[in-house]
Amino acid sequence: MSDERRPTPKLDDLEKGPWPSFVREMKRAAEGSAMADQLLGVLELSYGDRVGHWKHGGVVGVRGYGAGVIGRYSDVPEQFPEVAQFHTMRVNHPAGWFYKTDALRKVCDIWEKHGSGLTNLHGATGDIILLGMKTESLEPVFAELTENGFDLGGSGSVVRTPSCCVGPARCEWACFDTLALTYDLTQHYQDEIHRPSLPYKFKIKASGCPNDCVAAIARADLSIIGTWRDAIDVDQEAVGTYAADGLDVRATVCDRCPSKCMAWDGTSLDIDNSACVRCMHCINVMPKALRPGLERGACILIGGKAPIVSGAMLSSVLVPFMKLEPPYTELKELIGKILELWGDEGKNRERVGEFIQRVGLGSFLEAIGLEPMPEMVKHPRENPYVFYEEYFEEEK
Amino acid sequence: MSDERRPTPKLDDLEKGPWPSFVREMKRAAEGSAMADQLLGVLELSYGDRVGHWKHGGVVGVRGYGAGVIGRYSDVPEQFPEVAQFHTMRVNHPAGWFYKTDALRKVCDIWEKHGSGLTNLHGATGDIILLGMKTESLEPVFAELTENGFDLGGSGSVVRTPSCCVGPARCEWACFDTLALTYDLTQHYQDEIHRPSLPYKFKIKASGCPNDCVAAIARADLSIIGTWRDAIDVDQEAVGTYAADGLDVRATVCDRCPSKCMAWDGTSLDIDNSACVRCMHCINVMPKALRPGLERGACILIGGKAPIVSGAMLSSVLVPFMKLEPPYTELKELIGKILELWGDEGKNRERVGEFIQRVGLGSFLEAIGLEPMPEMVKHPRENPYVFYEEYFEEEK
Amino acid sequence: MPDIAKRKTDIGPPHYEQFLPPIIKANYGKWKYHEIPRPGVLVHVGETGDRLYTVRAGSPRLLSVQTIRQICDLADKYCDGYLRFTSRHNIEFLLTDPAKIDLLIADLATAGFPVGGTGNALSNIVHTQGWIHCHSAATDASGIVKALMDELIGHFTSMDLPGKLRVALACCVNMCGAVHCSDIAILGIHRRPPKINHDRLPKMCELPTVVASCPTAAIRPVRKDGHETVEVAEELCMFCGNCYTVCPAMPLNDPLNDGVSIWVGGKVSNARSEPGFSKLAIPFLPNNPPRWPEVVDAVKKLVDVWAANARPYERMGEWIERIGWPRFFRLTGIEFTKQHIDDFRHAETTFRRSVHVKR
Amino acid sequence: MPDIAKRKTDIGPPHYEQFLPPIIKANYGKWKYHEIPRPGVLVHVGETGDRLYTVRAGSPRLLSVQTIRQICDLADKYCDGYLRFTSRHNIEFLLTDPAKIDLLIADLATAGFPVGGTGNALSNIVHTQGWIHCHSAATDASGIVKALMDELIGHFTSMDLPGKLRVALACCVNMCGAVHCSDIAILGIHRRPPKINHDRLPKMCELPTVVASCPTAAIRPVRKDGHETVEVAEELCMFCGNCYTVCPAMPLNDPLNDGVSIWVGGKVSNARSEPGFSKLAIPFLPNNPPRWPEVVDAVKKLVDVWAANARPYERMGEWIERIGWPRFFRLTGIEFTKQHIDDFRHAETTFRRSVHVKR
Ligand code: SRM
Ligand code: SRM
Ligand code: SRM
Ligand code: SRM
Ligand code: SF4
Ligand code: SF4
Ligand code: SF4
Ligand code: SF4
Ligand code: SF4
Ligand code: SF4
Ligand code: SF4
Ligand code: SF4
Repeated sequence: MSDERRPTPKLDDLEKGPWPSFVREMKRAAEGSAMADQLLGVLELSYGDRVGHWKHGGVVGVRGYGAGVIGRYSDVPEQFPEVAQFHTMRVNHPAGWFYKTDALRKVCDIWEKHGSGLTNLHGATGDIILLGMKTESLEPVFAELTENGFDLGGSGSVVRTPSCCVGPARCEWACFDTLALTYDLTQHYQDEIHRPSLPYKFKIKASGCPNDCVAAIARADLSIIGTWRDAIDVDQEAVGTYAADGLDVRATVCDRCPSKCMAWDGTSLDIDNSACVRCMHCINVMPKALRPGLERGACILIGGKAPIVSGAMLSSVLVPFMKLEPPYTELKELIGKILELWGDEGKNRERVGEFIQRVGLGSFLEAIGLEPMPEMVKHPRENPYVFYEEYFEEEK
Repeated sequence: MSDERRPTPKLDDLEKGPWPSFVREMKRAAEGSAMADQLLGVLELSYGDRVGHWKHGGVVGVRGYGAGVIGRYSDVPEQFPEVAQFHTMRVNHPAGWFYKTDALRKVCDIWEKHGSGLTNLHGATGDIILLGMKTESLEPVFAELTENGFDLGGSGSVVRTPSCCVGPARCEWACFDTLALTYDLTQHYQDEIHRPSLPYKFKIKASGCPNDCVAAIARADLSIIGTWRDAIDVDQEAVGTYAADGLDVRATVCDRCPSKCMAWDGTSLDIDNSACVRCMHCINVMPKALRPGLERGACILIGGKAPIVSGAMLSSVLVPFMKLEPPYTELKELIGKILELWGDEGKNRERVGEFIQRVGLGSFLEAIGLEPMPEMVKHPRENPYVFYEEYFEEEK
Repeated sequence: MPDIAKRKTDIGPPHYEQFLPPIIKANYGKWKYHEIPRPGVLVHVGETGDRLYTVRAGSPRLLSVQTIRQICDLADKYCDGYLRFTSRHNIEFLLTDPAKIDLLIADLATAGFPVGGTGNALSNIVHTQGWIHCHSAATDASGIVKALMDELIGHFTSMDLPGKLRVALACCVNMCGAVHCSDIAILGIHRRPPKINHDRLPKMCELPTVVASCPTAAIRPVRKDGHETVEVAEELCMFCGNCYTVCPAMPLNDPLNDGVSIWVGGKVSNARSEPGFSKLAIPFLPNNPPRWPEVVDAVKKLVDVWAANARPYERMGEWIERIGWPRFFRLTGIEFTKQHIDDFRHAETTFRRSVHVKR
Repeated sequence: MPDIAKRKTDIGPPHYEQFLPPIIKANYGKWKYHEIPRPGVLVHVGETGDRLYTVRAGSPRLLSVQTIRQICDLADKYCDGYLRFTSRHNIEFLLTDPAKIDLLIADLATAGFPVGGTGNALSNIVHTQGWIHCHSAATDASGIVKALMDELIGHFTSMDLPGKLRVALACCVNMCGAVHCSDIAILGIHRRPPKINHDRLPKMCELPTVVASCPTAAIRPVRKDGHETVEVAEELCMFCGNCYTVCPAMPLNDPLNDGVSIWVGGKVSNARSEPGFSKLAIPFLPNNPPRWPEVVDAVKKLVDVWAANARPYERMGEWIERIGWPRFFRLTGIEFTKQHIDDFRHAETTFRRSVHVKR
């Protein structure tokens, strides 16, 4: 909206080239927003001096919520007063990231009115990110969003916005209803999502099958990954068709099976399902011929997180197989016990994976009332340092 | 030698059965030794009350040596005065555990005269163990042993008695001369073997090929394991003979190759040597047809140890391939640098593997002047916590 | 407080069902198989025989309301107003009429949106805020992604790669996104210990929390100029930034020492091999805006070498595992250094404890 | 000190060459291949065509001088006085005349020495001192080995197993021998924290060393009855015995709580799979001398199940890896407990971080 835009030669270079340009987006937004315009200036400055110009966020938010807003202030407010305050709001997305255009347009209208006009569709956790607003706009934006059926997602030490893969909505491999579960859990944990009451963040992600299209195992404290218990469903004729069409079934399917439990003799595909680890590879390669079994559910895993601070972790198996049907009582009870235990005994900024590491998986299981199972580990312990809580006393 | 032997009903039971009985050995020795006789009594006592009756050893030894003797005292000396002192002496075995009977008989004579008459052939490190003697006998036994060409092995914080597999003496797969190297190193480190000057024990073991018949990788701080650099030597005709004689070459050889780099089409065995990890399996199964390549040497590994105290370790690759020819200068220089560094900077009771873990393998390599190589690790680091010792300062 | 009472709170997100097109409602959970007729286009076939066509378009993720409306216009025109976004931030148009696919793709091209990212291809680069919004960033996010995708777009719009190629970028070691499990991860790193603002620190930060925040115990409380503050034993610092997260008076940002590291061979799916972390390939490349040529070249080289050598469906990490890390370093020409050898908590578990060495 | 000067020191062991039979000297480094004509007998063929016959006899390792002389007699009679011992403590007679093999084996049988241990068989059980000589022992060594070998001898004298079977025993967690890398490991364990002798401790032990010795920091200095001593936070103790090693006044031996644990699936060779540690199968079995029936039964069961199910050349650990641990526990009927889950330093690296689960 500034009449004479300051020059942004470095950024301008990034308007060129075939990939859609974020600079173009900023400039488009800048047509209607002084904030977006000054953001261009801030970024051009960073491109020159090779350092960011944002300060640590202060505590800002909407009333009654402790989450959903990331406070952000500029360290060059004199130069760029419009973005001196530049908070983001995390808006909980609809499960599976499906939209009708009218709903999306509503969000755009609200955001054009009160904010920078810039968004992320979506943030890495899954939220709609409204990128850059002043403190004074928080309440109005929130009010208009809820008026239109949207609510905030999580930030800080809360249950974070759950997310899931497209699942049964558009995938033949979904072993449970990822969207229904995610919606249900999101509603169930509204309080825990909006009001910090935990030692640290707690993320939930659900993928319908072991392909894990939301990267649940890597990015969620609680990872729900679909799987099955019975045999892979094979249409031998369709396998034959793939082979006839030129697929080298032995080299590309059988030899790449991690448990080497498949054999193809040119006419029939033999699978030793007792050895299959349900990795999905064969199904992925021949979707018209193979399908997951019929006894479907999910594997529940715990503890995934990024490196801060004692190292990254992938989630590990907690329940090898669980049926997932509404109202998801078994799962909710499990999550409830975990949140209670970790909520009580976790240290500040200690993710649940780090907590388990500290207290020991065995003790953690005991505390939440799960039986230890060999499925939970790659292999039993190798070191001889076994704890025993009790010992026999000699009679005196 | 006691006329009326006290009853040992529990031990007597272990004289029965087809496997040669250690109780019979004790009783045989007891015919000529009161110590051995009373040892029977001590053990029967332990079998009754299910606890050992030996106290922590005091510092005993032969003059000028700080190693080679394990002091041992009974906690029931009144009951068994003959074994109130019951030290063992570790006698350095000849490389490969070869003997001529006259030499062995000499050891027996000395030991019958001065000790319990009981031995271990051999101890787990490889020594001839003379099991049970009084303090007063240490010097006489030592004098007679050296008179007959034997010397003590290691104990405590010293270089321990090196040992090796039978190697070129009786094995077609030896990639270097394990016996010559072991003898050479043992002589080279006499001082370090007999006089404690290190933070903790340092074990050296040498196996002629990756079968590792002395378990060097698991039991030695420095593990020397033979390997080769060129292609496996294949006698196609001999492979054919194995197949003709009923060996399922595909299932038993090719499918069990860890890098799946072999193919057998019924007439010719094809090996992709660039993918081969030199595991020995195919050679083991078809010794008449396959042999290690001609460019032979050894892989040098570092850090193996039992669990005390921060967990067991297998040795890890330090030099992927080293030629080993007398006078073994490169190897000795390497060992020298390691002993110097760890000797100076290792903590008391810190094995070299634990030391490396504490200072970091990268820094350890730098200190001993070895280039980092990808062969040393399973994979590069996964965590982003990279140290940099220096940084750029802004100009003022 | 009547005001608060009136406010709607805790309503949660809109129910997804209202956003599902009729064909999805009809075939929900009853899809039979899918095919990829051409790059960027999926067809899902229901048990009834219904066919749902998805056209996937690349997105810069940072979208203005203007552009979102433009996308909505296209969805209205071709999809009865239904669309979705993917977990990698691409835009998916949901069609029932195959005849409209070409028209939609043409309109997308005009609007500047490439179509692709399906099958054995490069999909969108998952990335984070960078200098646009985060205080922690050691590099920018959007800039590198744009520069890189301009070069690699051919692998997005075709399916010419051996397997899926997942590239991700995080601007600091907090690693927002699944960066740590990507085929290629681009990671902003600091290389200089925090510069302490001793004036502000005592006022802004709780000392015990600051001291406790350091995983290597590099931070010690000290008295300086009459007030309590902390100092950092610089030789112990590995630039994790955890102290800065809990205490704004200890920034790590530094133009001379910040930059980019490259990691390879991670994955998330359970297909064939187990999920696993990316491993360090290149410890440091400089921040060189606007197009980070060193980073772009390095990533291109990695993609090229992998694409030329891997077998069908072999992800980056699976390929490296097969040929061995020594050969990976030889083939890519990357130098193996001290930095590549782990020295953190579980370092010893990464040492090669066998003589199984691939040369 | 004239006395010391006279003494021979540092002469090292006898040179091995003087103990090598002529056929070995002639073929040293020039062996071509070997065969196993029958259990316990190896024939090594030199490039010249020379044939060396080895007869391997089982030994209790604990040998009296009387028995060693008896063995020497046999070596003199059949082998020109040449013999050797193996790395697993078996006795090897080295012959050049195949006609003498049967005679030697007959003489060995009379003397009570079984012949075997070659090829895909059970070899001797590597073991340690136990109650015969060590102060640390949580169980005996020789007794269990004798009881077990009496039962398993059929697998020593034949070659009826899928692969090599290496069993080892250590009487405490110091694990003298390659116990931690055995197909089956029998390990003595304590289960009660050290009982502190507060009278002797201050006199015998250095307090800081004692405190530092504990890997779990369970030991704290305290003042008791007027002198400095230590106390143990019992809930932190995992019975490693390191304190006892540095301080005799803290014994762990305890008849009611000491016993035996069983570990499986380790190996040392690089053949096929990489070397690896044994893993916990049975956390605790009681000390029940003289024949430890619970231990013998448990080991026999493990051998039987493996032998019945493994493929040729498949070692215990390779077999378990193929069928998966859940099935191993089902097939053997062993209960999986909290104790099986690692909780030591690298515990988290043992968690199953994928959905690859074998059922
Ligand atoms: C906006 C977003 C990145 C994006 O561009 O998409 C983001 C942005 C920030 N993350 Fe994140 N994280 C975001 C998803 C993630 C993810 C991915 C995920 O959730 O799937 C991760 C990795 C998974 C995980 O949670 O471990 C992630 C791991 C972190 C961490 C490291 C946590 C750890 O335990 O290792 C931090 C540091 C912290 O919590 O102190 C962090 C902290 C931050 C902060 C709040 C910075 C800070 O230190 O306070 C960033 C605010 C940036 C800004 O100015 O807006 N963020 N962060 C993502 C949230 C958007 C959304 O709600 O949809
Ligand atoms: C005699 C022998 C066992 C046997 O019956 O064969 C033995 C016996 C003892 N070992 Fe050992 N070790 C023996 C080979 C081993 C081995 C195997 C090897 O050397 O190949 C190991 C595992 C490899 C290793 O070194 O890590 C071994 C690992 C230990 C440890 C644990 C060291 C560690 O770092 O984890 C200790 C504890 C210690 O050093 O404090 C130990 C300590 C002991 C002590 C000295 C007991 C003590 O705590 O002071 C034992 C004396 C027993 C006695 O009364 O005679 N012994 N010890 C072996 C030496 C005989 C020889 O010289 O030939
Ligand atoms: C749309 C989306 C789910 C969503 O809810 O948004 C999705 C959709 C499909 N995925 Fe996926 N995956 C999606 C993210 C993922 C992710 C997560 C990620 O990339 O962050 C993964 C894990 C990646 C990893 O391992 O690092 C993922 C791993 C797979 C795999 C396993 C590939 C492999 O060989 O490792 C398959 C199977 C295949 O394609 O053969 C798969 C297969 C599929 C199928 C074919 C499933 C189906 O039958 O419909 C879908 C079309 C795939 C395609 O693009 O060719 N999907 N898929 C995501 C699209 C992201 C994008 O815009 O590119
Ligand atoms: C004599 C001895 C070396 C010595 O210097 O004393 C030896 C000798 C031979 N070994 Fe060994 N090995 C000897 C201990 C070992 C050890 C160490 C141990 O057991 O503590 C190992 C590692 C065991 C492990 O992995 O846990 C060992 C792993 C092998 C292997 C690999 C087996 C596998 O499949 O994993 C072979 C190859 C084979 O037999 O197929 C092998 C092969 C051989 C051959 C065939 C080598 C040859 O060509 O002469 C020798 C006869 C083996 C046989 O008994 O059938 N040797 N061998 C050792 C005999 C011990 C005993 O009395 O039983
Ligand atoms: S995770 Fe499985 S069910 Fe979900 S979209 Fe991906 S392939 Fe389909
Ligand atoms: S799902 Fe995976 S493990 Fe199972 S048969 Fe198919 S490729 Fe093999
Ligand atoms: S380690 Fe190799 S060279 Fe040595 S005896 Fe065993 S098989 Fe032969
Ligand atoms: S030595 Fe091992 S890795 Fe090499 S070809 Fe033979 S079986 Fe395969
Ligand atoms: S990765 Fe770091 S710098 Fe980038 S958004 Fe996340 S916290 Fe901020
Ligand atoms: S950056 Fe990390 S390692 Fe360095 S002082 Fe801060 S918390 Fe410690
Ligand atoms: S294992 Fe333990 S008890 Fe047995 S000899 Fe070694 S140190 Fe002594
Ligand atoms: S036995 Fe080990 S854990 Fe227990 S007090 Fe002693 S040193 Fe500590």
